[in-house]
Amino acid sequence: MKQDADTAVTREHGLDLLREMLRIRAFEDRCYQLYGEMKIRGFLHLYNGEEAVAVGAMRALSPADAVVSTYREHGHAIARGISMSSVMAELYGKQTGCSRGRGGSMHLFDAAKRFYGGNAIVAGGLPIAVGLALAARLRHESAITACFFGDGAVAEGEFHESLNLASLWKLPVLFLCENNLYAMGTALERAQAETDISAKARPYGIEAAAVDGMDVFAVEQAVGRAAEKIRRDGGPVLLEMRTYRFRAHSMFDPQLYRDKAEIEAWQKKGPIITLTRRLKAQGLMTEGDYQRLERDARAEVEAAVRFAEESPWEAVSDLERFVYAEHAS
Amino acid sequence: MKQDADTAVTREHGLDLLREMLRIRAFEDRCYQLYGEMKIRGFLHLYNGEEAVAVGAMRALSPADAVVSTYREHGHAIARGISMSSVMAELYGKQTGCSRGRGGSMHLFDAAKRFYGGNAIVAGGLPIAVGLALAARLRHESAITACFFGDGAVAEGEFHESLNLASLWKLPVLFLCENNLYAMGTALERAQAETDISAKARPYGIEAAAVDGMDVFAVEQAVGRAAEKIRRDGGPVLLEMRTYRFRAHSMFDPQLYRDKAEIEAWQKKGPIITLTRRLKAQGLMTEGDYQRLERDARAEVEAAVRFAEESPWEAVSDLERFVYAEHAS
Amino acid sequence: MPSTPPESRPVITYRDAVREATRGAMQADPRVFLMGEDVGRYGGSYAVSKGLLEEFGPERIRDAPLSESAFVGAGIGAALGGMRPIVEIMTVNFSLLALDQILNNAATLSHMSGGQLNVPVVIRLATGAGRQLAAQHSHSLEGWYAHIPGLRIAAPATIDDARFMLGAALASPDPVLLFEHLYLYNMEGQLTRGVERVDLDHAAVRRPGRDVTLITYGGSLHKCLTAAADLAKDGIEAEVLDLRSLRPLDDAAIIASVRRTRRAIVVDEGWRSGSLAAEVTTRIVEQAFYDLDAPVARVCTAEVPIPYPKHLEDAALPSPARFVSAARVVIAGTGAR
Amino acid sequence: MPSTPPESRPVITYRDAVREATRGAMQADPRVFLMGEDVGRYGGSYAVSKGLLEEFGPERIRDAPLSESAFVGAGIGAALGGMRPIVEIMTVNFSLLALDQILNNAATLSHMSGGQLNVPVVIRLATGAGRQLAAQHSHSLEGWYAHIPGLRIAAPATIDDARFMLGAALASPDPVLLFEHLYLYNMEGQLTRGVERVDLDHAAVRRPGRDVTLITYGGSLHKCLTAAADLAKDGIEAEVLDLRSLRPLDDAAIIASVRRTRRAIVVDEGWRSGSLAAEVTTRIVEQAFYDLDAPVARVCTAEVPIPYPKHLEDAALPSPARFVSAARVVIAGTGAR
Ligand SMILES: Cc1ncc(C[n+]2csc(CCOP(=O)(O)OP(=O)(O)O)c2C)c(N)n1
Ligand SMILES: Cc1ncc(C[n+]2csc(CCOP(=O)(O)OP(=O)(O)O)c2C)c(N)n1
Ligand SMILES: [Mg+2]
Ligand SMILES: [Mg+2]
Repeated sequence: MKQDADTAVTREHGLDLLREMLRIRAFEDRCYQLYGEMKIRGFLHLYNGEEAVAVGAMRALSPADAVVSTYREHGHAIARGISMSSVMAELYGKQTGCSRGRGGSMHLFDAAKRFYGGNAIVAGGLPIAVGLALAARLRHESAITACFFGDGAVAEGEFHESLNLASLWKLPVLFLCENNLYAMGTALERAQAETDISAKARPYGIEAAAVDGMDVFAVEQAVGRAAEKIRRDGGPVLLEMRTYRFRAHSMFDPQLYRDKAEIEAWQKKGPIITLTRRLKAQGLMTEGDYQRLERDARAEVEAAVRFAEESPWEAVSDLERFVYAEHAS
Repeated sequence: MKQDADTAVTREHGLDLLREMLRIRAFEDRCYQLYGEMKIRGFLHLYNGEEAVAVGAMRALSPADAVVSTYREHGHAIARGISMSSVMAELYGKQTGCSRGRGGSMHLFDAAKRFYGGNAIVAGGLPIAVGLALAARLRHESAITACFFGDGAVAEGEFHESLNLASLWKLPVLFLCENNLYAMGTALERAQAETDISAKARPYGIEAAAVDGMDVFAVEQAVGRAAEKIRRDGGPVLLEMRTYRFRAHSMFDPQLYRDKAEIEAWQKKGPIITLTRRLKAQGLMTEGDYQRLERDARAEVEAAVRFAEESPWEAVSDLERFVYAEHAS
Repeated sequence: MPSTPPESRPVITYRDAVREATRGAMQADPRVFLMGEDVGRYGGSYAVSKGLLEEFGPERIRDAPLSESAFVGAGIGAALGGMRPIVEIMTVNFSLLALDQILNNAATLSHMSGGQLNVPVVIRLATGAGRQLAAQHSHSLEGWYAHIPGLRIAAPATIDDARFMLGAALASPDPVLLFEHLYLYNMEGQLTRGVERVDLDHAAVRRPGRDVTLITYGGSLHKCLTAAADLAKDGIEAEVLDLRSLRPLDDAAIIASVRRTRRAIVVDEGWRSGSLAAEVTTRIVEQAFYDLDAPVARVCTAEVPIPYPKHLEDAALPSPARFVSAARVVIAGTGAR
Repeated sequence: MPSTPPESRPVITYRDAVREATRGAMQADPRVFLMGEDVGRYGGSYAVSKGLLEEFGPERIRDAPLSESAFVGAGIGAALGGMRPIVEIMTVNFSLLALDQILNNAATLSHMSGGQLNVPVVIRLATGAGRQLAAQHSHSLEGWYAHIPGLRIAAPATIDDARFMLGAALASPDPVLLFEHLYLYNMEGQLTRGVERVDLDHAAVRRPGRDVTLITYGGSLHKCLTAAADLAKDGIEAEVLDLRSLRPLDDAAIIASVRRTRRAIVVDEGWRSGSLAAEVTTRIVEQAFYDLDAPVARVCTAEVPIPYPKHLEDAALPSPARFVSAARVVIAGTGAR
């Protein structure tokens, strides 16, 4: 990866990636506050520290591709191009949310963007992704399906069944494991007899690689190459994105299972500061540019909050809508 | 394996293994008839061709060890030392059966022999085996748990979860995969992206080997070595027993998925004829010895049939017994 | 309409009817495909799909490995991706391994997404006991599945329904589970002339009667018709109502029949506690309490894992004899008084 | 007995009570161990096992990977092997992944083996809605599990039951599922002086009354007590029956109460169709039809995957207000007439 990651970067491209990561970071930090203010309720899983994975991956995918995500998906949704306003409204539970408010933080959907959620069952999205890829195959479409899941999902039976099925049937699935070293309070080495996740793909005949998930360029290039290979040869690829979650698992997590020092060490390798340092070092960005990007991101978040605040609630009389389709298929 | 399998064999040992295989063969052939006579009903999965696996494995295990089996388990039960009479009575559904007639062919149990069944859900026994091994560990017992399953079970999520758990927790489980190349009508290459089953254990950090499941000595020695290693180091081992089922999957199977030639080729490699040829060639057995063993086996089966015929039915009034325990634990 | 002599229509089995339904749907709609364990080369464990692999090829008649959760989830995903999958779970007994996909994904995606997504997948499952397959292979869980909002549950019990319910299910934008009682596959009969489609929602009176309503579905329908014939010999006219759809339930048909007969016996092959029969009984109490001349009775399966031997299995399952005596009790009005 | 001033007993939470129950059982019996996701270093997702890892070590407070089917099955196997496992499934929502092990193994092994084997495993699950966790994390499936023969299902709803039901469950030779409503963990109260054990089988009258019986369990008990207090203001004396055990159901207690009050409202947080409330209603009809002055009414959760926003979730769930109006209807006798 390294040398790819070092290939010449243009200012536009660098700023674009940084902008996206700053938008997600600003969004997540604001969510943290809003949870304290009880504007957002239920479970809230923040993405701080993992921004490079969502941004690099989405930049390398095409709009026709399908995306299947997890309950830690604000970053995926925003990087996919779902407006902050509709995501924030969803976290408020408002009718203008991307799931009409019915889903909340763990269930963001956008059919038009082929963003299939938002799944709160660990590993529950993998079979769905296999099916979306199967549909593309049977419909002779070139779209691939990108499926995000965490290191914890690797222990589930559905990981095993889905990888085998995707490889056996040569389906265009890109398995993207966000390995942030913990599943709630369970460190990877206490969940897996063998902790090298990318190595787990080979027995299924699936090509795999580990990627520095803190380097947005590395992610973008690895996903780009993988997507290309999948479109060319058919058949799945697995990428292990090595990353780290800066905040607690959820808002209820006292973090008894890891120490500050470890967190701080990772924060030094954070995707935003490293990219910022790099762009400045390469003379592609000034401190002023950075300030502007951050200011714009915060402004966009504030607009999203206002939108959410002002949006209407779904009528209680509509409670039972959407359990079944309202139109024939 | 080969050279082990060729190490000097005594007449006693050779005849003992042959006797056990002939007993199972005679039992299964009689079951086939009895199904035609409608004495045995439900699903019946015969073990013809795979006898070397059950016999070699059971000879290498100790009475204290636990055994978890499948629905194709007549051979396992008989080789474990459960009397043919109680097994046959079970297939008749009689009260004298090893499960009081309630289980039938797919659910043979014998608590005293630590034979934990008899599971009709493919891969359903693997987690149970992990738990039995966990109990032995927590109770500081040296017993291991041998878990039989088929090649079809390898695709199930429980295979993945169970292997990881057993390895992660270093539990004394011996995973015994009876690879007979088919899961019902599905050939291994149509079920698995990668068909080398023993290779699948390594990513879990589990030592594994493929064994000629048609060579009873090879099975016995491989299981003996594996059991020894497990007792010594703790932690599981997986053995892939390469074998073949001579009869249909069940009594309803027209076998559209494989051709006679393949079956005949395997029959030539059958565990009984190869051992017979070998013992004769090495001058360890005469044709007379063979005839006697076969006659004894058939006589034992007939006695078992008589026992089953003469045994009483469970009273209908006892239908609801055993749903809950009748005594405090 | 003038009915022509039955000879003029071929006698087919329920199995043939489901196969024809599958073939017809696949010929008519390229989005339809069949996926499941041994549906292809083996021909289906109940021979329902025999011959279809040759006709449609392995892409559309897709043998799946033993991975219930993954291939059921893949059916859900394929439906999201624009296909109309028919997923065969060999028997309901194995569907437990896929229950997370069915309950947490198929049943919830439409609502969770605010109506953006639909999951037009059809899942076919063989269900029921009676073949001495013992505790792990004899479940009747269709009534249990009917607890889950977001799913539609139906049970074809006749040759016509076996032939046409699949089409109705495929036309539904919602996930549909079709439960086929394994006892019915060999049942022979003729398609009703002129019938070319059926709906998925309405119960059907299979035998009219005035004295008591036997409410049932699936494999138990034919046992109820037998019981009704026996009762008729004593001049008791039992109405037999085939629910057909277990979710949603056709309350109107249930209540209309019970208002007529003022007595009801609910029959299902599920375990008694928490059975579909309990739900039907409760709806009658909620909607027609004052029309009842006797407490509603139910006849269900004994609360035991199904035992292997025939005499014990028979004792555990609902039987016409039990319906007849239940009917006599209800009509004598000597309910729980 | 003379009750001493409450101050003399410490106020504890339901969470503390379950933790104490676990600690006590582990101290008393070396066969007992706790296994589940994040029960150790994390301290339990609802902090129930906080501190136990330090006290008992990682062998007996065993963090499991995300492998519900394997570690629940391992609990079953360990029980067969002579241990007394407490398996914590973080929430009932994830238990679907282990349902095959629970239904096809835990519930059947005793019967299938002709009584040779028992499965003394205790499975603890957080259940229920009300925390805005949305469709996949808000299931109330305890009534659904109560359909399965071979299992015992109980729902501790009080501080005493939280403290002592676990011990009763561990003493049972049969598999027991204990459903802990996530709303109760923070509930505070005092242990009843003199109570040192509870049984697993009997319902308990939590408030006596003569006009109507509110039959409920778990998280809804306290809502029912609130409703009963409101009704009392209008002179309506509601009896509140806490089922405690959902399988088996304490028919005697249910029927005795309904015979007294002649009216019943069954409350549970499950979806309405196929709810435990339907089973309870049916048993009342079967056993006390002629004692009823009005149709039994049930108040359950709306048949929707639970939506995230509070106003919609509240609208979906049973509430004291709904019990009060249901009680008024039942007492006015204007049932389904
Ligand atoms: C099947 C299932 N079991 C348990 C949970 C509870 N849970 C929610 S998130 C989580 C940890 C998942 O970790 P990982 O997959 O690494 O994702 P991360 O949170 O680190 O992004 C757990 C155990 C769940 N949601 N689903
Ligand atoms: C979970 C599950 N799915 C499907 C079945 C139906 N079934 C019974 S045996 C079998 C094939 C199993 O093949 P394998 O594991 O190789 O064992 P073998 O029969 O070859 O000994 C299948 C699909 C089942 N019993 N359990
Ligand atoms: Mg993680
Ligand atoms: Mg096989």
